[in-house]
This record gives sequence, C-alpha cells and structure tokens, in this order.
Amino acid sequence: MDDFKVNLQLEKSVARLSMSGDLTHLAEERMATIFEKIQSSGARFLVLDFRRVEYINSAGMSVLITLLTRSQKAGLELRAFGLSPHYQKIFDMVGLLKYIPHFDSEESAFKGLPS
Amino acid sequence: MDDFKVNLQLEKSVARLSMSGDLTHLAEERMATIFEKIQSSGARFLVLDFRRVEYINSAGMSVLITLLTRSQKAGLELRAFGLSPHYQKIFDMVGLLKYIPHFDSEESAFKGLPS
Amino acid sequence: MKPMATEKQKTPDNLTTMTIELSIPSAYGCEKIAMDTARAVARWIGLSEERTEDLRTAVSEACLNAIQHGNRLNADRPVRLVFALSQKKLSVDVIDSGMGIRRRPKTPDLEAILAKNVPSRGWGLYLIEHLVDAVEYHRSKKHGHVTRLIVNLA
Amino acid sequence: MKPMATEKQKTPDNLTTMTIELSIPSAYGCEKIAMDTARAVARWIGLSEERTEDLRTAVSEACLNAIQHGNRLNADRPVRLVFALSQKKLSVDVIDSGMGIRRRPKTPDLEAILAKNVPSRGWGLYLIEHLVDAVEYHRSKKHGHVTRLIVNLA
Ligand SMILES: Nc1ncnc2c1ncn2[C@@H]1O[C@H](COP(=O)(O)OP(=O)(O)O)[C@@H](O)[C@H]1O
Ligand SMILES: Nc1ncnc2c1ncn2[C@@H]1O[C@H](COP(=O)(O)OP(=O)(O)O)[C@@H](O)[C@H]1O
Repeated sequence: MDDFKVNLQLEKSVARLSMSGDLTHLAEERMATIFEKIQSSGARFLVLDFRRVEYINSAGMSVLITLLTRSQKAGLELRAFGLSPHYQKIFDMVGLLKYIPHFDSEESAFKGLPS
Repeated sequence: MDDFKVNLQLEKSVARLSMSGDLTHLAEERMATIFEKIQSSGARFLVLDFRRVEYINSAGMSVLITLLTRSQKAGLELRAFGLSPHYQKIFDMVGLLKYIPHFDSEESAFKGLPS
Repeated sequence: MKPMATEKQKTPDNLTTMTIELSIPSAYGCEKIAMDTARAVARWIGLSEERTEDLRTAVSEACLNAIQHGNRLNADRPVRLVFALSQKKLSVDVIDSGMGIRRRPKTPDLEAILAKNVPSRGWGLYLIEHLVDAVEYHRSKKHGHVTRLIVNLA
Repeated sequence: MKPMATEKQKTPDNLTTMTIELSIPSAYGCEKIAMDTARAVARWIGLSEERTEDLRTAVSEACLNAIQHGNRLNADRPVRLVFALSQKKLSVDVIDSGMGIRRRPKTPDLEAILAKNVPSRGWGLYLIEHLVDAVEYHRSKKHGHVTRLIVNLA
C-alpha cells in the first residue's frame, strides 16, 4: 500500500495541494482536514497536483467529489494537473473534468492565477 | 511477451549492439547470427546497449556467456551500459562484470574507442 | 510466443483456452495485487496500453466490490479471479462467496450529487461497465457470485 | 494498512498468516505473470525495491524450472504459487507436478565455462539460492514438487 499523503502550500489566494500515494477511502479524513485549512486561509483557487498519485479508485473519486462539492460552496475554483491519460479519461467519463479542468503542465495550471 | 530485437551499428572497429525486449532462450539464434556479422566485419570492440532490455533470465545469461566465449576467441573486447542496478548486481554475482565491464552512461562506454 | 500453443482445454465452441487463476484475501489493498496480475496477463497477450489500463481499473473495482459487498471483509473468504483466454476474448471472473447484487442502484449522476449535496458513491459498477466490452453477473451455489469482465480480442 | 489484520489462519507457531495463490500455465513467458504478482505482493508488504527485484528474479527462475523440468511444458499441468505471509517471513511455494530435482548439478563456474568452452547453463538454482534468504525443496505425493523461497522480514 502506498500511503496517501498531502502537502499544502498557500500563497496569496492560491492553494496548491500536492498529493501522493493511493487515493482511496483512506484519504477521506485527511482531505476533510486539509479542506478546512484551505477554506480558513481564504484561498480562492485550489490547484491539485496529481503527479505522484498512481492509483485512484471509485472511493477515491468520491473523496474528490466531496472536495468539489465543498469547494463550490466555498466559491473556490479548482484546477488540476499531472493525471495520467487513463485517469483523465475516467474523470472525463464521470463528468469531473467540467468542474476540475485538467492542464497539461504545472506551468499552464497556474497561468493567470495571482502570484 | 516482449519480443527480443537487436540493432547493429558498425563504425570503424567498433560494433554497437542495441538490444530490446526480453533476453531469454528465444534470443539465442538471433544472437548467433548477429555475432557472425560482427566477426566478419572485423570489429575489435563490441559495446552492448541494455537500456531497452527489461528482463533477462538464466537462459538469457547463457546466451550472453556464449557471446562472451565467442568474443574472447575472436579477440573482441566487450563493454556494456544501460543495465538496471538489479541486473548489474546479478552480472557481478555471476562474474560477468569482470569480462563485460559496465559503464554508467553511453558516453563513458564509448570513451577511448576509435571513433 | 503465441499463448495459444499451450494449456489446451476444449471449450463449447471448440476454441483453445488457457487460464490463469489468482486468489487474494478479502482485505482493502489486495485489489492492487489483482490489478498487477491483470496487467501482466494483458501485456502477455499484447493488449494495448490503453485497454490494459481500462482492464486494470475494472478488475480493481470488481475486486473491491467482492471484498466489501461480497465477502464483507471476512478474512476467511478469499476473492478468486480466473483469467480465461481464448482466441476471441479474454474473460476475467471475479468470484466472491456472497449473495450477489440484490438491488441494482441507479447510475450515479455527478450533476445531481453536486446540486443536492447527496453523498457520492456507486461509481464502481459504472466504471466496470464502461471500461470493458461486456460485464455479466452470475450466481451459483457452488461458486458464489461471479462478476465476469469480458474484453474482445481482434 | 497492516496486512496482518486480515486473512487469519492459525499456523503451528501461532502466528497469523495470509495467503495469495496464483496458478499459471506451463508455458514459457507465463513466469512473467508470476513475477508481476510477486512484485505486487512484495510492494504491498513494504519490501524494499532491491529485495523486491531479487524476489522477482528468484520467482521467475523457480517458475521456469517448474515449467520446463517439473511439468515439461505440459499444457494440462499448471504451475501453482502460494505466497504465505506471516509476521516473520514471506514464503513463496512454487509447485509443479514433477519428480523434483534428482541429481543436484554442480554450481556453475564462469571461468571454467570460458576456459573449456562447455555450454553455459545451470544458473537458475544458483540465482534462486543467492537472491532469497532460504530455499527449501519438498516433495509430496499430493502436491508434487515444491520449491519454497523464503524472505525474512524485519
Ligand atoms: N460483488 C458484489 N456482491 C454484492 N453486492 C454487490 C457486489 N458488487 C456490487 N454490489 C452492490 O451494488 C452496489 C453498487 O456498487 P458500486 O457501483 O461498486 O458502488 P459502491 O460500492 O460505492 O456502493 C453496492 O453498493 C452493492 O450493494
Ligand atoms: N522443478 C524442478 N523439477 C525437476 N528438476 C529440476 C527442477 N528445478 C531444477 N531441476 C533440475 O536442476 C537442474 C539445474 O537447474 P537450473 O540451475 O535452473 O539450470 P538449468 O535449468 O539451466 O538446467 C535442472 O537441469 C534440472 O535437472
């Protein structure tokens, strides 16, 4: 098992969440806690770095959808980069890409955001 | 199954043998044929490129040892690069590294050879 | 090397098949062992990288359902997988000792989840059914519940 | 996640074990499926990359011997692998239905091969025995010939 880990960086109104390991039901608590931190920081943008996430299962997708629901309520705009082509396809199938646009690179994901 | 493939480049007295796929008993014939080509070219050095070989089993090692025996008889000097740390360790255990020194890079493998 | 040349068994339609079997404990995380075995089988028969990834995810989700809903994380009940390869298709049976799917839940709908703030779940069957060519559900006294994933070849 | 918390079985020394089983056809190439399953098991229990690679090669060579010498490439005889995990060790049984090793060949010697121009072979057992912590050979009427690879943990 590759334990799920998160690293949060806050700068101006941009939160950058780098994840690593397996995104499964085991990520739920960690993601809830980190979301509270993001929210109380007053961030307006949340950029998800998936480069070091190799496995996402349906329970992990639900964790992300919960994050999305909360982000929408909080008026946070989501972006992502670093998903493998396979998970990009799955996110597209499920409809997630509409709400969490995926960028081809780290650079393009942060383009236009306050820095 | 990843079919075994070889690519031979001859320049001056240096033969460069790039292999890819699985190095198993299935490589035997191909390696015998290619050795004849190398020998009749009059090459004096044979550099083995292992970068695209991901699997070598004991039968594949025997194929290499046969290549080594023939090379010694023909007065060919062998060099290698691109082996994974695991196969470097195995080649070392078996004693092959003494006869086929392994270099850290393509560049260093060709250093000092006629070019 | 042609896999066809080996383990022979007559099938109803007179095709040669060969099988690979795997058994894993009913514990979260073990589905990854099944995924890696599935990848090895898929590569061995020369499936494309994209279809290999699709199969891996379908296998993972079928195993997770077998572990959670079928065997209820019961340590004494392994999940069994049978990979059967014929010239026409690869089928993967994921077998648990539960009662099978009793009520088929509705297809999940992201818009609804977001709008109504209901919990997100039920993506497992959705993924399974969208990532392979066909899915069958069987139940037998002897074998328990079988989720059969089918990938058509050539 | 601790794998210990799942499939429970009393062992003679009262340890908790869990098992993963795999069965592959006796065909060259199928050992790669066993290698990938072995890697998944090794990663799951947190073995280092180096020891994982060592185990993979030992599993590959044990399977090749079982396929070639044990089952003589006979399509109707699968090679079975049992990965058994306790707190102290991971053991991998590679089981064929042959008669086992009758005459243990001498350890191969590269210098001698090169000097005398004899054919190079016999590296399989050499690798197996140098890459894991212990190797046992068993034979039983019921199960056939077992090559047991043992990796000590902690
Ligand atoms: N192998 C199985 N055995 C019993 N019930 C199952 C099995 N697979 C799926 N189900 C049922 O179908 C439902 C939907 O499964 P799924 O789409 O994977 O979503 P989730 O697991 O999140 O509920 C499950 O909640 C369960 O009731
Ligand atoms: N599973 C097995 N069943 C029967 N004989 C075996 C088995 N494994 C090894 N042997 C015997 O031991 C010998 C040495 O095996 P190995 O070191 O792998 O080299 P090779 O396979 O190249 O002969 C084989 O030639 C065979 O006679």
